[in-house]
Amino acid sequence: MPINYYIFLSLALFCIGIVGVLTRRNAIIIFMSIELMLNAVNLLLVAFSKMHHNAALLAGDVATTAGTDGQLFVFFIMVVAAAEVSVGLAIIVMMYRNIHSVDVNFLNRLKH
Amino acid sequence: MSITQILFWFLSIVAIFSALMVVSSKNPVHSVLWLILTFFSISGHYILLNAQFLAIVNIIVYAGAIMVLFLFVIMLMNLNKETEPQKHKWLRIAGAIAGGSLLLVMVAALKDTDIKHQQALINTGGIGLIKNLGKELFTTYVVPFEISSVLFLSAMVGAVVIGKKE
Amino acid sequence: MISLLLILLPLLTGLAAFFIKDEKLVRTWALLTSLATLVVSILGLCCMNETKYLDFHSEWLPSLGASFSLKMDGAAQLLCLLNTIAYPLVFIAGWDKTYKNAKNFFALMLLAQAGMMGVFLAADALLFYFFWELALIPMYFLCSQWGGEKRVAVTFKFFIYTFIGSLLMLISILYLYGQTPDHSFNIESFYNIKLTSKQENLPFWLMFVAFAVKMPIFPLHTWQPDTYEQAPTSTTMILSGVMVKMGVFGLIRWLFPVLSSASFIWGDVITLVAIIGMIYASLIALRQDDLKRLVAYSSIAHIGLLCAGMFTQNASGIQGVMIQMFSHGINIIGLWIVVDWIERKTGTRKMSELGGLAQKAPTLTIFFLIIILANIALPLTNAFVGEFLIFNGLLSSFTQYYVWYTVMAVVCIILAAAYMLRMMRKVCYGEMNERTANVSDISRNGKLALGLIVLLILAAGIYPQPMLDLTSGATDSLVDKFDLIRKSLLK
Amino acid sequence: MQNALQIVYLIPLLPLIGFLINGLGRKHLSKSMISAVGCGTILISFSLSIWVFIQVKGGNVHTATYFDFISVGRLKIPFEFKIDQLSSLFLLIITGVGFLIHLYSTSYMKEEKNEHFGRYFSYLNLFIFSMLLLVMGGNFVVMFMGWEGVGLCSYLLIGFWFKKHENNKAASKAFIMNRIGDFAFLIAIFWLIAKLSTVSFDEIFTAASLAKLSTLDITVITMLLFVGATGKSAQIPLYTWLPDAMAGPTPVSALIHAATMVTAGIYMIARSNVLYSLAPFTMDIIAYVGLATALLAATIALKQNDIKKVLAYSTVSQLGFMFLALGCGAYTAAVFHVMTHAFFKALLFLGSGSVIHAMGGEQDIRNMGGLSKKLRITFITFLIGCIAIAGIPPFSGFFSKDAILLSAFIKNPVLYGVALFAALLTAFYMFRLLFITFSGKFRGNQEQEHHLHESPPAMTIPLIVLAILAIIGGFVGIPEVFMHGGDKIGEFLSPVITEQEHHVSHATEYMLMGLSTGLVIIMIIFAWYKFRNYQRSEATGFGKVLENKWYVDEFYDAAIVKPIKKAGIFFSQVFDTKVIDGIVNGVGRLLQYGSRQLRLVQSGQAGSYILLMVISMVLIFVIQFFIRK
Amino acid sequence: MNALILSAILGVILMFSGILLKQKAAIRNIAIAGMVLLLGVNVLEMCGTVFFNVHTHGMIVFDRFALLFNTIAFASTLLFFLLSAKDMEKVGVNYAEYFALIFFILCGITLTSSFKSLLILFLGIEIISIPLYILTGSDKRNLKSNEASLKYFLLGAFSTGLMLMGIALIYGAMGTFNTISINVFTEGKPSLLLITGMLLLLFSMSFKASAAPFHFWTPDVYDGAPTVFTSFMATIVKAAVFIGFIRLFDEAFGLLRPEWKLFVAIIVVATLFIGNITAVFQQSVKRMLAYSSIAQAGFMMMAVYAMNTDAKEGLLLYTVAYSFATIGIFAVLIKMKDYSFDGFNGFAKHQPLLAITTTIFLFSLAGIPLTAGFLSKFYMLKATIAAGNNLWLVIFAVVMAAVSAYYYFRVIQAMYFKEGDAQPMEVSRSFKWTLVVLAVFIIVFGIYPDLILSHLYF
Repeated sequence: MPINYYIFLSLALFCIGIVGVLTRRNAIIIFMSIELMLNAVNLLLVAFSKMHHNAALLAGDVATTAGTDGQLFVFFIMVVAAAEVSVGLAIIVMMYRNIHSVDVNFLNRLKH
Repeated sequence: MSITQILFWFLSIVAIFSALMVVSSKNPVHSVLWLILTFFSISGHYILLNAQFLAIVNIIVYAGAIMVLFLFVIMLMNLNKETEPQKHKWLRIAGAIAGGSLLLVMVAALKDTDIKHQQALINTGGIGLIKNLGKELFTTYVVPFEISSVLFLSAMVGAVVIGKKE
Repeated sequence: MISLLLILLPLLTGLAAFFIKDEKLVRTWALLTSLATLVVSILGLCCMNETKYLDFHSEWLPSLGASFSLKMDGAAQLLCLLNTIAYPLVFIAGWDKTYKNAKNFFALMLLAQAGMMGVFLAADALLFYFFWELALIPMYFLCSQWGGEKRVAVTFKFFIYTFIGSLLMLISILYLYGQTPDHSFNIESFYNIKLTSKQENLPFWLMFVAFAVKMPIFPLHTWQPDTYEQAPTSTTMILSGVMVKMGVFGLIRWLFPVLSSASFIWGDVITLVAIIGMIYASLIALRQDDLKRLVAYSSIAHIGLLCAGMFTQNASGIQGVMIQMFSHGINIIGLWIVVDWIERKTGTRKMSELGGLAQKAPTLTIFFLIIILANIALPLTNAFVGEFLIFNGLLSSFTQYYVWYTVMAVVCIILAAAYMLRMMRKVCYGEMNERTANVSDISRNGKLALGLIVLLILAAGIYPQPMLDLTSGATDSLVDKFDLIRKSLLK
Repeated sequence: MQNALQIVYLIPLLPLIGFLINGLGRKHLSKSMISAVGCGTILISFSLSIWVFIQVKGGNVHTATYFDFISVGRLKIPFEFKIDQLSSLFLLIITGVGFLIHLYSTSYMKEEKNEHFGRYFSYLNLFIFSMLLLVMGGNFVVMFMGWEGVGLCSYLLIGFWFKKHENNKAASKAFIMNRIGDFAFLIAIFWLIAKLSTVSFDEIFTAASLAKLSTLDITVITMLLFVGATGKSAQIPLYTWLPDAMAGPTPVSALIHAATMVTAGIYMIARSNVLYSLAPFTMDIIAYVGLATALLAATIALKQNDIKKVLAYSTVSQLGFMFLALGCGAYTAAVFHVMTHAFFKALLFLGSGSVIHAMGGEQDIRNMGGLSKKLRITFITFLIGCIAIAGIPPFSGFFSKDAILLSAFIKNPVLYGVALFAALLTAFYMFRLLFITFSGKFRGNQEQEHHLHESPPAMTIPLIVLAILAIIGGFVGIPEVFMHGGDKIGEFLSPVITEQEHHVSHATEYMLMGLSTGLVIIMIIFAWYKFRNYQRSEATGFGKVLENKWYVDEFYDAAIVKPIKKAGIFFSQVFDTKVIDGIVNGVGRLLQYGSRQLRLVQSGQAGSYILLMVISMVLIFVIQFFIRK
Repeated sequence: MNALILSAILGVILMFSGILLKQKAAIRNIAIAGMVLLLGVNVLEMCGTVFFNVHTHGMIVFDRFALLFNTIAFASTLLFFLLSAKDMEKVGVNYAEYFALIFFILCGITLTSSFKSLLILFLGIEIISIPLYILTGSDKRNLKSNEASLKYFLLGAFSTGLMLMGIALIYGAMGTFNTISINVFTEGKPSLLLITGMLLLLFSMSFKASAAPFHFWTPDVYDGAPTVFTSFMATIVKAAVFIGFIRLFDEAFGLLRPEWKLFVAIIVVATLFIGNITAVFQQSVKRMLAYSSIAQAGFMMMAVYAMNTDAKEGLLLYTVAYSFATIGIFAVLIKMKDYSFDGFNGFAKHQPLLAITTTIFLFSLAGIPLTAGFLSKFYMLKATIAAGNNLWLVIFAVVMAAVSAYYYFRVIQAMYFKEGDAQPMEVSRSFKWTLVVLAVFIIVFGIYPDLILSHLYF
């Protein structure tokens, strides 16, 4: 597959995530949009990893492991995302406990 | 058009459509479900790219664990269409335009890169297999791997600090 | 070594003063130590030309190319002398005053002295900047803590004004540092910088603004009347007597020798501005009712002349400036002592509420008169020598419109006579009123301080040659530099 | 061996010592001590001056250099005294007249408090010191020291009675107007330095130096010096301070504002005659200005009622004559007139002082009358003074004034005509003064009449001495037509003053003398006729204009003083506070305003934060990928 | 490496100490002792003694720059503990956990200062960020704290997304995460992917460093977080981010400097402008300090912009000056009842010593000579001028520095010249002396910075 397709796909997903962050007020949905962004990155990384692998193969290196690091990076992203989710949801729940809402627009005590 | 190409297009369309549904659904529960669909289609892409380990992990960790956690929280808070806060129309439009123009700009910038003729290897290639990844992870990447334990520890401590009743 | 001593003495004694609780003791301490510093600076005069006793050099930040080096040439000696003379005078004149938190007051005063001394002696640009700011900070506290009603806001304005100026100077210093052949802040390296006159413009203006604010030159002067009015008078004496000389000294040691061709090119414009400022300030002084403001504006006029004199860039003008720096310092301290006394005794500074002091305080009146006469540059007083040389330099300078500049500048001595005599007339002459009827003549310490000032005025006015000899070395090297530049530019 | 004249520094030093003693000891010394010190020092100076005069007469001319006053680069200004014919003559006049006036003052000022008595004498001594510095100075700078010094003393003495505001104002006015002149003087000095790098007379007035100066230079320098002289010597346009200066004690008016200080300008121009001879344009200006001043002041004097004011305007007028002489190149005549004027004007002032003393401080002549009976000596001496000033032979004024008129005639007969008219007016107003004061009936009040008495000897002796001098003073300058070699003064001054030979036939000279003398006598008779029985009346029409001094003061006030004051107010209240400080504070306020507005961006909404971030990202991408390419 | 491992271990120890020990003083003492130990082992590593010899495959390299910064960070943290550890008690019940989290953050800081791989950078930043989200929200009942925490979290996660996208694009272009390998010279124009990725990294790093226009979280978070933790995150953490920043742009994107120079300059200007101007009108000292930290970030960004030896030395000095001064001010601020400017009125009368030290800290922040703050700003300006034709940037920075004096001096004015009754709070003797030591450090480094910088070269 041409790598451009993957780039565009990832960018599309990434920007949809950004749009989600920008258009929603529900903290959970915003957070989900961010997860979507991370997934777009993951997809791109994997695609690049395969691209580099392909390039190494084409260069004649049959036993190459080029591209492994890209996939491992995805693994680490997932790790971090998992950790982030646990903390993030904890924070959202904490806030919900206090104001009984997940609306980020409620969060405007701190300004100016 | 080969089957892989058909699959690619299909998965891509599903991914984008469900992603759009994630951000546009009024009901948060629906959003979660659409997001899970997105993740599945991305996992499908992984399989297509022969990144089997990541495809599995993606389904287990993201679709399985993370999204269930989301779902739990949403259920816990009893969020639904009625309680869903709505942004002001103009702000939503502004957000969409900003995000859209970011996409436009980036696509325009990246459409002519020097790697645009390169191909991503589909179906074949062994780097995405558990064996290879595991070997790398526990040799070259062992230090980051250990470090990520610190991350988890801190997340754990954090969750306790935040979640514990006083 | 002497230069180091001159800085360390006030610095350490100043720090020590923070810990002296007893007011009387701290006052004595301040006076004695300032006298000791005076002795050291006189010692410096005795071993003139013996640079090994005067100068000091030590490593400081080799990685930056900055060193702790002090240079005491004639100009520096003269200003150090002014600095060391001014302090005992101020302390003597303020002997009978009481301050809240006296220890802090005297300590900060001495620290300011150390800062100014450093400015006069530093032979390293970074060090110079250090001391430049160091002199400012104690002043900030002094003025804000012990001043008049609006002191905080006014002092803050003063601070911000000079702070911006000095930061701009810092840029200039950094830029020049980048151009030094050996990447050093040392003054000699700065003197060796080769720049085209176009390159010199920006650093020139950046640095000049810093000095102009400090002096101050119209139109950057508006901090000055307010500050002089609001600051405690002892501080005002130091501010106007010594501190403003930092700006002029900066021109002498840092601006002109380093950025000579820009100084030459912009000399015309700056002289014009300075002279307009002189007339402007004189006209304002003519209509002031508040004594402090009057003296403040008169000071602006005089400093404008100093600036114009510097830009004559010939021996006469620059020598005149050197002498005049000293003279102006002494004279204005005298004026402040009198004004302070009047304010303390009568409770007002408004000339319209005063009058007839000559009957009650004849001694004061005589001193006041002599100081006023010195201030309007009557021959045989110190200021005449300086102003004479400056005017003379102006007329024989190479600026294009030198005749008109001279004429305009000399007009100011007419105006000076007008406003100074107006002050004399309104304050000392005429009938007494209820405010002035009960005053007594000036106290013994005031007499001592003013007497010393008058002695200095007359001595320097009758036989100024020693001072001229002292500074001639510094002047000559500057003038030589200018002659070279002029020749190369006019070619 | 050192020149004997090296010790001339004693001449100014003694008065200086007197000043210091009297000044510092004014509270502790008795009045007689003060008088002794004051007069004694001057007397010794006078004796020394005579000795110096004799030395100079014997041909010993010397420039005594003491120390370097200022030495910068090529410019060397030594502290030096130049003793030659001109300065030695002035030394005599200054110390001589000065001594007499000191003597007179011991009595005149007796009523003052001890402290003020001492102060008065110290000022007077300081004045003599400054004046001596002025005439002895061997270069322009030393001269300038004296020049400003006498201005200062004049200021101090005019404002001697400082309780009265008018006195102080008059003092300030005198000083400032003098400063305007000094300003020009200074620039002239700078010009000389710029061109010649020296200020010493000995070096400037040499052919070599003069050759270095262009015509323009010489014209500018001489004009500037002349402007300086108009300030000190009360010429148009800077004369208005002198009449006001009469606020000071009368002996001061006699000494400073008649005999000595105001003649400094003449001295200076005479000193620089070498330069002036090369500047015909300046000479013309000087002649016209001098003449105009003589005429203007004479017309004003016609209608003045204050005894001292009349004398003041007369002084201005006489100074005008002197400048006329200078302008005509008759330097000797001018110096000669300085000398005779010093005698008779000092006499007149001291006489008027005697009158004022007798009248208990009254100065308005309309309140006097018939004083000749009570004040015999004063009257006679005053009469002598009047005759001398009117120019009736063989009194001193005749010779000097005649020399001036003659020189004017040589230059231009029209000048002569106008000058003669001014001279006639002089005779008229002086005798008007004399008659109103001394003849007719006493018009003052009872108390004053009772108080009337002749002054004590300390006052009358100087009067008598001066009267004698006023009579015989002219004999040192008898014109050639009367006596060959009679022009002693011209002969004496000839080494320092170069004059063109004049070519007038003896017949013309006789005719001119006869004409002026005759007309003067007619004027005196006219005055006698008109004022022997004076009745007070209000001035009307043109007389009012004259009484109000042509409204010159008012004109200056409106044209110069007021605009300057207005500018001061505008600058201080509008420009400085509103514009300049307004900009400075405006920057501060702008900062505050900007701060208040900018912090609104920090809306507290996380969504808007991200939106702004995304927008800035888009912008940066656009710049990078589409604009920079 | 010593510090990396030990800090993780110490984190774990403190985590458990909360369970085992009930006395807060004991926990605190352990933390302080641990901190001393950490500092000690790091200094030992600087002297050449490495306890743990772990092969990192070139992903982490502890060079002198990193070690020196770590020392600075640990020393700052130690001072922070000494001054403010007691005040953490007031935040909430999880006393030991706070220490644990701080140690974890320090672990992240060692990573951020020494990474050679983008992966490590990412992990380091995350290890710093995640505990910070928690610390920010640790005052659970306080809605401001909640709000700050959530905002910080959402925005932080968003910026993480940007950073990852950037890393992904760079990976696409270069096929590696290793910084050195990224920084290779290519003929012609550099890859668009690389540039885009670099810009995205620039954005996300700017975000973490609170540089405009990515600074928006800073005032709210610093204001809302418990003051003790604001102190920590505004100083040590921010400094670490900058070290990572300069390292990234030096080692990975050094050759791309022509591409990013302009944007960094824009960011510098924007940061200086927004930080300083907005700080002028603040009424609360805490919030003012938040904006001032943005302003200071602008100055630190100048190091990134200049990217030469001076810049690196200067940045180290800057971190010292800025961290020490800000820790000191916050330590005093924590003790105040009223965080507004008026709350400081008359402070000098009641606490002259504290007032003097606070004044020195403020001087340092304002960049007055004789304090380290001056020399650090001086280094920044010098580096920027040395970097080439950009006097305008320097002049702008300097004008903004003058503006900064305006708001810093408001505090001094309040303390010294305004009548008021600033609550004399109870301060222990040791607190005072620690502050004095801090002030002395600031002055000593302000006179003789080579005390620190000389360690960079041997």
